Amino acid sequence: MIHITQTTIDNQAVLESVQDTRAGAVVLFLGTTRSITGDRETDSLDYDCYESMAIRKLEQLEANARTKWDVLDIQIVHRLGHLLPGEASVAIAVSSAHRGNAFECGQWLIDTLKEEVPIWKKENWSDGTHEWVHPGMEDS
Amino acid sequence: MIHITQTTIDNQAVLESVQDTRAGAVVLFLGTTRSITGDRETDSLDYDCYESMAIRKLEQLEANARTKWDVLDIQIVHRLGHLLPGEASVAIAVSSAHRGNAFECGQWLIDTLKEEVPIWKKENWSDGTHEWVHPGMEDS
Amino acid sequence: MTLQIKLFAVAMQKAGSAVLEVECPLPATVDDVRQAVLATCPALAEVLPHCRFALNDEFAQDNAPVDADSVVAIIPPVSGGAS
Amino acid sequence: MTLQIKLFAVAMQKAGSAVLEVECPLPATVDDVRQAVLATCPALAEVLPHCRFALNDEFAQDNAPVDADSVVAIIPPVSGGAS
Repeated sequence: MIHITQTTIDNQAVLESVQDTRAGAVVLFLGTTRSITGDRETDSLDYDCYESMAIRKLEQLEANARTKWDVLDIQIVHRLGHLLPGEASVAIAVSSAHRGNAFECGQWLIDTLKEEVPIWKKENWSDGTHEWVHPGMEDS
Repeated sequence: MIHITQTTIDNQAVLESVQDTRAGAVVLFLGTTRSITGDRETDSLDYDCYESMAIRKLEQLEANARTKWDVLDIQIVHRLGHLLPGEASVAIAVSSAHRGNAFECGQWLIDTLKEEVPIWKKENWSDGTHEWVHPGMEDS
Repeated sequence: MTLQIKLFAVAMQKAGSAVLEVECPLPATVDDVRQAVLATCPALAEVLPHCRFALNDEFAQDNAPVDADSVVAIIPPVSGGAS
Repeated sequence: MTLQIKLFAVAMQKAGSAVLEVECPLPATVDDVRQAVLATCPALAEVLPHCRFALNDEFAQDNAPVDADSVVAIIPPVSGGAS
């Protein structure tokens, strides 16, 4: 299942959502807000989203992952809006009978999510400046 | 940090224990009790341990992982005693600035733990038989 | 034909709006729309080469046809997921 | 010299005890102790070839020296961690 939410991600609920009596392994990935990047300090982040397309791409992501790996269940939750340092913006949980599939599938999901799902992050730096983050576009 | 416990593993506490303001990624691995393995059903599991050596090997495992990957924190919790299907026997959490390290380190930790840490599992099958599990020794 | 183009993140910031209206004769391709966007909103010149276009919630190639019903969006490089 | 050898899991099950006492003249190596274990407890013959020995909480090679203070344990293939 996939979810887009404006509120705090409930890690335990994400873990429980992929429980399966046939599962020997669960891998949970959390993408968390760094307060320090290099020598700059982050006060907060704002996440924006093209929601109809993001949901479509997340659903494709889950479906593709299930064809690539023999996994039991997948849960992807992406948070939007205003986040403070330490808070999770994304949680991905994968359950499988054997752990190799859960690790590989989880890593592929977050790698691909970060290329294909239209969600954007604005850094609100502690010096009062704001900056949309666009990988590969740092010079613009 | 490493812990050996006789009680339920608190996933949220494990996740919180590796939180770091410099972390952009947290990977949590849970090893869970399957109720079905092939066509056999498990009623419960019992974990036994050579505790002084297990603690030593777990500490070495954490120290080695920290030399191999640039990670911020590592938490390994292994449960012993009597477990029911669905319960986690082991939790490994790794936080890092970037996600690749957290995934690789987490997978190496569980792979190596399963070879080097003297903890053993006894399957209590639903047909009333019991069997110590020793990989590579199925014919004995 | 007037197209309503959705903008996000840095593209929205540069254009000063979440929607950009551009005039573009149909039939047209994504590349035709890209040129029309540049002509209408020069403030996007710097960022547009880094952006993909989406038609109806799916990434579209430059030669994909745009019609009167197409939902068109400009998709800057994404940065969701992990920090 | 009487050595007290710790047994776990299937080794404990086969021997029917968590500790096995074996007589072994010192100086001895791990391999000497392994032979003494087999002589003392034939029930371990099937599983012992699959087991490692530990001395003082660390895996030991067959040629490692065993002395009177050594804590000796037989370590069957481990199965902790994930199910």
